[in-house]
Amino acid sequence: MGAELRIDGLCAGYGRVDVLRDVTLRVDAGEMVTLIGSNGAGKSTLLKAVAGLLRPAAGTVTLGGVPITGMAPERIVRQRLALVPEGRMLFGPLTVDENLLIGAHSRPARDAGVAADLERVRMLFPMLAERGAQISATLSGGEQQMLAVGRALMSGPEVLLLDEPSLGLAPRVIAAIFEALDTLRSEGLSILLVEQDAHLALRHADRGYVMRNGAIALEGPADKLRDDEQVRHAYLGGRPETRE
Amino acid sequence: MRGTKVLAVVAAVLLALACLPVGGCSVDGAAEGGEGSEPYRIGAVLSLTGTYAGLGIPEKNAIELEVARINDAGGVGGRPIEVIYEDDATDAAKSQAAAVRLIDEEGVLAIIGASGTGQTMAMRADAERAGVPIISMAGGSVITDDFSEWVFQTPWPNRIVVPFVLDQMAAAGHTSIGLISDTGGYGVDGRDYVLAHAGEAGVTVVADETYNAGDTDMSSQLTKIRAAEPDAVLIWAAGKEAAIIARNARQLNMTQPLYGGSGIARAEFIDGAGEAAEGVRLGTGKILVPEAFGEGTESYEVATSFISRYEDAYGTKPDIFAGHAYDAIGLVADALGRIEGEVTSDSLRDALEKTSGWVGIDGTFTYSATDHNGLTQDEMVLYIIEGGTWRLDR
Amino acid sequence: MEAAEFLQYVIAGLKSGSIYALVALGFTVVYGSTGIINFAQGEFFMLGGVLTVWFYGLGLPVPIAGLAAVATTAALGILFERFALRKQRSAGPLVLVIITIGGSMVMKSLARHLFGPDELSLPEFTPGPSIDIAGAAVERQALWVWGLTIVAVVVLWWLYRKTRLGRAMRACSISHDAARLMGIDTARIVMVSFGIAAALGALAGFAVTPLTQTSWDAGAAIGVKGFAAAILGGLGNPVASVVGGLVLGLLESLSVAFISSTYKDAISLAVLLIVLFARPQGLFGSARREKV
Amino acid sequence: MIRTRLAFSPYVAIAIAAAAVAAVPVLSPDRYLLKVLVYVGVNVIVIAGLALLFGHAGQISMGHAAFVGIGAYTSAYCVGHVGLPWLVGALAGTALAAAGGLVLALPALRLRGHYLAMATLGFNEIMYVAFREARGITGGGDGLGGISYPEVAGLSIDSPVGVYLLVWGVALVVLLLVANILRSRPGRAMRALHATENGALACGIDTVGLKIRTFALSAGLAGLAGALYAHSVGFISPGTFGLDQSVIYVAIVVVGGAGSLAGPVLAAIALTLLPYADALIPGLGKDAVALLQDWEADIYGIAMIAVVILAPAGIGGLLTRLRIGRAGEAHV
Amino acid sequence: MSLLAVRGLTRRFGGLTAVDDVSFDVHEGSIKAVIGPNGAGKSTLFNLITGFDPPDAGSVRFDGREITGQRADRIVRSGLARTFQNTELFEELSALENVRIAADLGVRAGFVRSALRVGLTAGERESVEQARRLLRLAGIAEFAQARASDMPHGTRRLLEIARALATTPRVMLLDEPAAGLNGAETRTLIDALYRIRDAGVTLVVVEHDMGLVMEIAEEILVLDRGAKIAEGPPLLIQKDTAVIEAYLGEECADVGC
Repeated sequence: MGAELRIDGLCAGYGRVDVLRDVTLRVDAGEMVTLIGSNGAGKSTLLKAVAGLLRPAAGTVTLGGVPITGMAPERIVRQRLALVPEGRMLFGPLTVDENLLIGAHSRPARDAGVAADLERVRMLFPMLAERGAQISATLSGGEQQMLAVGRALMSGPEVLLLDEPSLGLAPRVIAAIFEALDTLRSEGLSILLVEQDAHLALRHADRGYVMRNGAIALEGPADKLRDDEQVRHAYLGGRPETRE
Repeated sequence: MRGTKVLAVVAAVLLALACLPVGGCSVDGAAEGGEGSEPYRIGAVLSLTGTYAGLGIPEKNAIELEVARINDAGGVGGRPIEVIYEDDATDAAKSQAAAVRLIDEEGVLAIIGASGTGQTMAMRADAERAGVPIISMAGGSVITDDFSEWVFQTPWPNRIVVPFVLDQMAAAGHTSIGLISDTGGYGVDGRDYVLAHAGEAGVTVVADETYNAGDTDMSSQLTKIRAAEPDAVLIWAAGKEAAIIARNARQLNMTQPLYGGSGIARAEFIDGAGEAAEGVRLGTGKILVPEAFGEGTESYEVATSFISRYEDAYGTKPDIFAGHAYDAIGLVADALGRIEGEVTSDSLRDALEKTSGWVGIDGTFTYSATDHNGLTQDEMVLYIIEGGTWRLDR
Repeated sequence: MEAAEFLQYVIAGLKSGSIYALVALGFTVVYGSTGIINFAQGEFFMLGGVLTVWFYGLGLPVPIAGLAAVATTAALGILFERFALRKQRSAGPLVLVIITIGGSMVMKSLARHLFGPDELSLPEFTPGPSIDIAGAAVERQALWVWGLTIVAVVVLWWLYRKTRLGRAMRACSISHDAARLMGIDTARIVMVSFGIAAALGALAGFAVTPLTQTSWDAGAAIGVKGFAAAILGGLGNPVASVVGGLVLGLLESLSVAFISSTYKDAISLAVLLIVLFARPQGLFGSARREKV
Repeated sequence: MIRTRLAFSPYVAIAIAAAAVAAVPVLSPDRYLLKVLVYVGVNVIVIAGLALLFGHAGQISMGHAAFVGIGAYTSAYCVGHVGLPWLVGALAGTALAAAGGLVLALPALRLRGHYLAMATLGFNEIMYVAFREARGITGGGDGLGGISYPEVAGLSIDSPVGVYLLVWGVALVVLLLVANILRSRPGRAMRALHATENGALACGIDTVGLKIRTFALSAGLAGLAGALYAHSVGFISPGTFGLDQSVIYVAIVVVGGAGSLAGPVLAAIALTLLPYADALIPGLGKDAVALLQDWEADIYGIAMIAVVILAPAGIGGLLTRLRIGRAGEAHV
Repeated sequence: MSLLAVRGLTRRFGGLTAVDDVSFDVHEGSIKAVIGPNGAGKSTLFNLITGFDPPDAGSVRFDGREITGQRADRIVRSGLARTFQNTELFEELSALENVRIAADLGVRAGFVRSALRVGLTAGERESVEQARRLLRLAGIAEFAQARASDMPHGTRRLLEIARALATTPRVMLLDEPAAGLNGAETRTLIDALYRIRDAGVTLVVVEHDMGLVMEIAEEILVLDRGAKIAEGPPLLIQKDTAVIEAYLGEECADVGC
């Protein structure tokens, strides 16, 4: 069910501010890849550019071989790529169930898969089944994050992008969410995970990229990156980087 | 700086404006030759659009009809009448500018208008200064109460209509009345006269309510009136809201008879109020039922002739506003015909003031140096609405 | 004051109030999806009445004429959005608001050209004497006004709560970006909102015309009242708009009863101002980020 | 070179404008045109104030017609009933309108966007009722007539040319003062406030005080315009100061372009003249005039829509572009 | 002596405590950095100190005077300037005008005086000169006539710093001045910050670019989830396990991941 995501030479920014500089990365079908890096490195911008919220200035994005560069977000989601955005962007005044149903908006009204996916999401996060009628803004942070992931899954994606799902959450909740991500990956979904918590992300991912200043600074298998001194430098600085 | 750029541009625009009319002057100059067949130029400032469009349009119709008739019959003393129309869009500032334009650029002898009281008052100062008479078709008492030697009026002002209606109410035994009036010029003026003359007529105003143009429901005001238990309710209002009052009164099961004045003497009131209009009494001029003039009288002939010609031309019966306009142009034509010597705005004004016993639609006019309305309560009759039309009461 | 008399004031207030509520709902629906105040909303009300009279004049029965008028007005609302507003969305809310002001001038003036300057009448849906409720008289047409208001509110509620489109509209009013990520075509939603707003305004115009008559210039006054009601409730919340409309109608009616009919508009607006100064986001609004 | 242009252009421009203003009656003593230009001049003053408040400081007012009305009625009352000299009456009108602005601004400026629009709109409606009902002062719905002509130093300005010159004289002085304010610290602070309130605060600008002062000044200018209107037209009625007029004022500023003074002033001139097109084109046939009058509202509405669609930054934006274009040529 | 003294500062949003009982001092003439992961409450802390957001508890003393809860513009005028994480420039205005608006603090000109003036006043000429001087100090003099919105990102950051300097502050709070800057731009920024410090302005910097922080800061304050978790010189902070965990994530065997 997963598809391959390729990003080639992507440049993007806001107005005159260039944030992404020639970013190339790929997520193979069924793979979980993490993109780590300190604040302001451009990770969220990359996800926005891929999902269509931001128009790339240059470069290409292909999904399962189909080019989606510069497409409107409402069309990209129909190509089976879903984004769990930074800050979750839930429809706060709406109930949990309504959020989930809106998540399936991109699919035909009578798509039988919707009901099946709803079941799957509720299995993944049983809380969502219990709290179906609750106004989503009243959920705890962790529950909101689960809902955001569940909502994205309702579009039936082949590639899932997540922007800092651990942000501001308690460790126990983070563990539950990452457990769910592991399950999804084991079911074959391709996942691109943006995280600030490098250790956490690298423990779960197959491969990782380290971003700094809008460009990819390092890449490699997750377990190798975990032990790399340079990753620490990317975060906490210290000596000037050798790679520059 | 961008801000100061304005000044240069303003200058350029003003210069452009200044140059344009210069070219136009010669056009005006050519029109002022003085041959015998040269038309008398009369201005008309009407509300053809805006709130009073419902007044201005029948007024224009009537004027066009009468001017054609007069000119077809050879004009006045061999000279045709030419009317130059201006639309004030029911805006006092526009009526004033229009008056100035008519006086200065068209060189009119007199101005017929405006349709509304406020618009008439706005034209006054410039007309007085230029010495051009105004014949207003608006009913505000202020137009002739606040006397100006240059301003005449054709409709019956509230000064005449209100006491008539109050007398009729008293005569019918309604000594305590509830009043509902609009907050526009007509309603406020009428309300003043009702409150001032009630005692004289022997009636007491036990409830006094108002509403605004555009209101969609007057049942609160009527509930308050109902609680005061008057013998009858007097509606002093113009515009479509008057019909709502009649409807609301009926819906509230109010048993008191309803009275009104010229403001509700419109077919639209009957259409709008529907069933609720039945039994409403109103005091106004005689044009609604020309038999009121008395068959065979000159007034009757004038009215029936006008009604049939108007119907032929426009397919509907003339309303009271058409009547006001008929009188305005008729009075001017009559005065022009009586002028001996040079026809100027001055001599036209003097001739208008000497109008005596001229038979029109609103009544028989006799102007004087102190009365520029020229009508009396004798021109009033009381109607009752029955079967969707007006009938003479009693 | 007797109970029956008081009830009569309440009924009068609820009658005007439900019309304000319908118009306010129109403001709210458009505001929700676009963040702008549609100054042409009052003209939709006018068109509803005027077009009904026109269709009725063609020989259609009143209900069909009303339906046709509501549909035509909705179509005009959609066309207005599609051709006058959509391309300008990036220019900012102020420009859009000015376009709606210009649009309202044109709609009003065109209505005068097409339907004449005089007031137009429509027969009551079910003529007959008024109905007695605890000593207070209620017009049959008022029942229709309430009935249609309730139907409109219920349909709108059903649409918002139970349908795919409604969910998309609500999503859109919370965040355009998040809605687009869900695959919602926000441009289409905005267009639909204009259609719904126009239909709501037209429905109010249709329902009330037998009571009040209508004319080409009937939109401005009701537009102000509807805007006031929407603000009073708190912009962007449909329930609050309905409550705002009813409260405004009651305020006016009770001002007549206890203070003065002359100052009823001034009183109700003064109350509105006091509410705003005390609660800048309206009675029920939450402090939402403004787009202007 | 830029510095010299900055320093001299307003005075050169005002000299040219004054010459143009003076030239109009010499070239054409057309009273109708002068009368129409008086309306234009009055609106230019109102718009100068609203451009300051709305265009530059970013605070919307849908109640400016009410301030014009306050100025008009106050001045007419002071001169007509109290017997004060015109100059004192006009100043009283200006001051009372400014005070009204201050009183409204204190609570209203806590509001933003649509809520501020509603509050000022409500104020306009309330003042409209007051104008209608305070009949002892305002003459009620029928209006107040017979207002005396302006009088300066015992000299009655009662000729059309005199009134025209007075109104435009005041208008040019107002434009100069407003342009000066915009070029000075308060004007820069307004633009800063409009651009980002946080940024303005970070520059130490007392944004609350600035908003209130600007509101009062803007209302005062509207009041001044009202005082001029009352005495040059001689007749005022509540209808002139209604909500629809306030909406038109806001529309004029948007059509003219927020953040510009020249744009709104040009828009005020163009949109005030539009209904009086026959004042400008004397040869226009009567049928054409009638047609124009009949379709005036449509033309007005479409013109408004067309301008904002074709030039979302308004006329001011076009002027800026022109200027940039010119500057570009100059460099070549 | 402590120029800026923050004591027990707390701010809650709903259930979330964004700033939790934070105390620290800033000494005159020093450069202090505030760091912490996303959502640690750094920007909120700045907003509380500078009057853009009212604290729920705690106090801020500046040069011995209580400034807690004062209006933002008054705090600026008392000598405490700031910049913003997302630059809050006057986009339509030129760089010179941006700085001049802040320099206007020294110009005495209300509405009346401004309306009646002829040409530039002496005070204004001075403020223009000061603005030019500050643009030079920030190294962006060549952009004086460019519209802020047309300027490259890096120079916009420097422009905002120049603008803050124009209010003649004694303390300047910079919120992520290096965000979005490339290596060369960061270098320019660091040089500018040293010049500013040497000119006698005390600096407090929120920053994510650790290279910059470690280089310029004399002392670092670390926040995590609203609370202070560490404070000290850079070399100690880099080795602090609490800090490393906050940034890189805990080696959390205890929660079973």
